[in-house]
Amino acid sequence: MNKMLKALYVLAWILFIGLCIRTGVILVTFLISIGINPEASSNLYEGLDLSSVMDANWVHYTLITGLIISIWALKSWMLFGVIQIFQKLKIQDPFHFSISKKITQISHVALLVGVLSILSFAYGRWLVDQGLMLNHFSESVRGGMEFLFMAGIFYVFAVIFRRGVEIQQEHELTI
Amino acid sequence: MNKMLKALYVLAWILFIGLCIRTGVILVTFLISIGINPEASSNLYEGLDLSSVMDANWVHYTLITGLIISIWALKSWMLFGVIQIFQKLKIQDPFHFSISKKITQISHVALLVGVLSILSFAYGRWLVDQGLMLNHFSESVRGGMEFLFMAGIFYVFAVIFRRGVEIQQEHELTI
Amino acid sequence: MPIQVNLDVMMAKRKISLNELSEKVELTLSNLSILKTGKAKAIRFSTLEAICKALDCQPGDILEYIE
Amino acid sequence: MPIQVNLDVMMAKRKISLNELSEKVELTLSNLSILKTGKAKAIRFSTLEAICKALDCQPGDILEYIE
Repeated sequence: MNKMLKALYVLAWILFIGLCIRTGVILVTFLISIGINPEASSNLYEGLDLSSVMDANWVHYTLITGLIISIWALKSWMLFGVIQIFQKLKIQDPFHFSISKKITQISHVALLVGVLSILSFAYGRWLVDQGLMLNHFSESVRGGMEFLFMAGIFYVFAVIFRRGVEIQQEHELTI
Repeated sequence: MNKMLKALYVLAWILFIGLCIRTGVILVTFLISIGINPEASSNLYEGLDLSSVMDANWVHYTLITGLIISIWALKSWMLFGVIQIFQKLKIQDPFHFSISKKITQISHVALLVGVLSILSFAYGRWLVDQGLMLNHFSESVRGGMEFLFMAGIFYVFAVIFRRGVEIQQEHELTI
Repeated sequence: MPIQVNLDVMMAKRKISLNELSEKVELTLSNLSILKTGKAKAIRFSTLEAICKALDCQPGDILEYIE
Repeated sequence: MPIQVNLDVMMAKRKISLNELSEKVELTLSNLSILKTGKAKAIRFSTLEAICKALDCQPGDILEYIE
């Protein structure tokens, strides 16, 4: 059982580092595209091509790229929260107030990721309707509904966990 | 707090019914496409067009449609598990063995959804590489990584919850 | 059970019924009977206090260690 | 605290140190001191039994109700 938790902890680190790299790369190519070489907008990250948006309107370009970067950064933060929980968690004595706060925080971040993803998806669709080409865009902001659902799950978990903290405190004072 | 839980419970029902309808519709159009009218394969569900696969090879067609249907059915089942947990959950007294079992079960279903989604996505990509046209396919099986992540979260939750059940049992026998 | 709960003895001495005690001590009947039948694993000091007050006795009158 | 834990009195009578008792009763020192200082909320029957056995006394010698 503890091995499984360790495997998940390592997996969380891998996903976190992966997401940080993704976020860093797209941030750098975005900065290059607006500062040095506009060509960079045709391949921001693994084929993500927003050059058509950039040519049309830099406000839309900055906004939609900013949304993608924010979503990825928030996802990284969410995973970092999960990592912190793993670090604090003791299976024999799991219910602590600090963890309960972290879970609530993750639930809020997941909510934000979900809402931003759905908004960005709709925004991208609207840009396509305006006749612009967005290549590999929808993959960048997918999973919005899943994150909303996750936010709900984490919220319920936080509520249950808070009750666990109360019960465990009494348990610790039962000698 | 209780209001929030009720809102989430209603949301889970809505999502569940929505998923059931989706699964039912695609199942029916699939059956029509293989039994009555092959034309149905060009619009299985909201623009999902697998007619090119059907024309090329019915084994691939059945396999890939079967995968989509299985994934959606499993997602519905997962949501039904969440609904059942909501029904059993009492906030003052949340830790019960039956709920702990349900959470473990949901974690297994989420794992299956994640693995099947990733497989189907890769399978669809391979079919495209063979020169076939798959319209609106990737949306049907997206979110694989998110479901794997969710499976891990549910697993950790199940482990913590099981400890909660132990502590609560002692708590109930402390008079 | 080397620790015996002699709640019934004290209740008989004080002529108090289970219902009366349950009200005075603010415990449910089911919890009181868990205590009386020795199924409880632990006792809260607040419960012990309420029982001692209601039955006008000492903890030693209710709890007994039998070797 | 209307329920007083007289663990120190009994320990003094039996000439047993906290370390010795902790070993005999299989409780950590920190848990024993929670009990001694009256910070505990409840006591397990198993703990009560182990203490009574170790100190050769009755629950009434350790727990006292003060009005």
